[in-house]
Amino acid sequence: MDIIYSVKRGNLIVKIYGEIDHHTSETIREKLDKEFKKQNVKNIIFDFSEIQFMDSSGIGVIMGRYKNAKERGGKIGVFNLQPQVERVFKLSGLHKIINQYNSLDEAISSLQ
Amino acid sequence: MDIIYSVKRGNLIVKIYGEIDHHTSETIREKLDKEFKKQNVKNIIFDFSEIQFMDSSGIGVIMGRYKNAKERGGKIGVFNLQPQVERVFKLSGLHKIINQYNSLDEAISSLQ
Amino acid sequence: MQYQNTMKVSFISKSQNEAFARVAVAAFVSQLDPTVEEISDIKTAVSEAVTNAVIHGYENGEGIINVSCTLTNNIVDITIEDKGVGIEDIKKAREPLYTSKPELERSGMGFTVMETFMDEVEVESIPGKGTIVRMRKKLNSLK
Amino acid sequence: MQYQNTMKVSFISKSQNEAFARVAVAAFVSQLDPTVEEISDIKTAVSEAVTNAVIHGYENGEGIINVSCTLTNNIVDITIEDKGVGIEDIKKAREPLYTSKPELERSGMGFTVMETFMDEVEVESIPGKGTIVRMRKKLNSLK
Ligand SMILES: Nc1ncnc2c1ncn2[C@@H]1O[C@H](COP(=O)(O)OP(=O)(O)O)[C@@H](O)[C@H]1O
Ligand SMILES: Nc1ncnc2c1ncn2[C@@H]1O[C@H](COP(=O)(O)OP(=O)(O)O)[C@@H](O)[C@H]1O
Repeated sequence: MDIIYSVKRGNLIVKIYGEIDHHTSETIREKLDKEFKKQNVKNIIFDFSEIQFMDSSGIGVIMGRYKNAKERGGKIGVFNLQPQVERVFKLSGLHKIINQYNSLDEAISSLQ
Repeated sequence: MDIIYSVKRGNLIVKIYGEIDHHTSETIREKLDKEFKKQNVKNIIFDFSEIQFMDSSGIGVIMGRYKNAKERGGKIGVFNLQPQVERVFKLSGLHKIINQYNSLDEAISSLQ
Repeated sequence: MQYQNTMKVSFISKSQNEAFARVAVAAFVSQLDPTVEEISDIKTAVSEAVTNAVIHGYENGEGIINVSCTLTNNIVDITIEDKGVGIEDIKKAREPLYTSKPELERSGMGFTVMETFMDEVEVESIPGKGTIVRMRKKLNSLK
Repeated sequence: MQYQNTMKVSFISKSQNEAFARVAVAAFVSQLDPTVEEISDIKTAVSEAVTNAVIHGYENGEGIINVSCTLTNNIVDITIEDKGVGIEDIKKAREPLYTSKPELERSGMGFTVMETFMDEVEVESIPGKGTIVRMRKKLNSLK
């Protein structure tokens, strides 16, 4: 599991490589919170292109980051959901509070 | 596991998709012998591009086809071995009696 | 004619083994030539049940988790068993969003995922003795 | 500090389960971040031992095969056990090219593959009772 960060116009962009389950979510959470603290950003945008698997532990991770972003008046955006992740997203109701986009550009301009 | 056959200048070209182990080798053997019987060919050329895994059951399959081809005065050629298959080939000594090529064209012209 | 096959796998309740468990079940089921979607549904459901055994059953301590999978024609039956703390109120546990561990950022959606992705989910539990989750899915991609 | 993890898997001696067994072991070992070559060596060795249990141990009939895998830091220990016919002469069985089933186009290279791809291979067998193959490989790709 690897994470690559970048910052663009007040957004922390997070690209995770690997699977999100209970085991990996502990590391993801820790690393992400450290990075979010360090950066002067409001929003977090998740690039899901390289996530082929996510279970409900991933829902917990996203909800937790949603709260952190909210404290700074920010939001969470996600893009490029693969089919299995999309299904978990739908059934969890996450799609009602987290904005879903087709590309990074769309996410950045919509979250302004 | 899928097999695709073609015939070129007296060679039966066999491309196997999948893994060669004891389980799949029984089907491979059966289908291949049927095709070899049907076709007016001497040599059998195996295209290994799509085989990521082969164990010693595969050695048995190739040795058996070597005998069949020999009865018609033919030979066996193989090309595009992937690393794991290459290692099994080497340790089995198969590379001493079976000609290995880099491409189908090379196999066809060398086996003439 | 009836096709039948069965396997059992046992492992320590380490979070590393969650990925192992779902891949092992997927590898076993793949002999029935399921669709990509069917396999990923099964992997997700197994991941949820095994994670529950690790986090809730053994409360992140050490114990043994048993997973079995039986194929009968196109029916996949899976059980996930722990000998951990058990569940007092199964009905409440199965409610969407209910979790006894919100401090661990659990979403309370594990059972909902299992129920959505499998055809049947049965939970048997004795407090102090452990929990068995039985799940069934019929594959429509018949061989 | 010592990292330790262990799993056991049991299944019916069907040839379909050869692929399952090697994928399950590979999935378990992959938590140590082995190289592609190390993983494929292990898969190949497991495939040989499980195939032997199916073909020779149970002579293509039904029986149970037990596979276990233990990780201790970067050491992988694997056992493959059957309760089949056993081996009379282990020394002869391990010779390259020796096979008792040439009519099935066996190459007699199974043990040679195991010995080449693993660091240690031990065979314990009692005729009429069964066979245990113990294999060890040290991963050089330490985490
Ligand atoms: N194997 C188990 N052992 C003990 N308790 C369990 C087990 N599985 C589930 N539970 C209980 O059921 C609740 C709901 O489970 P679930 O829907 O998977 O959500 P979550 O895992 O996010 O809490 C858990 O919070 C826990 O209290
Ligand atoms: N699990 C087993 N039970 C009984 N006999 C076995 C077992 N494994 C190996 N053997 C014997 O050892 C011989 C050599 O095995 P191997 O080197 O794997 O070659 P092959 O499987 O091609 O025959 C087999 O032909 C068989 O007689």
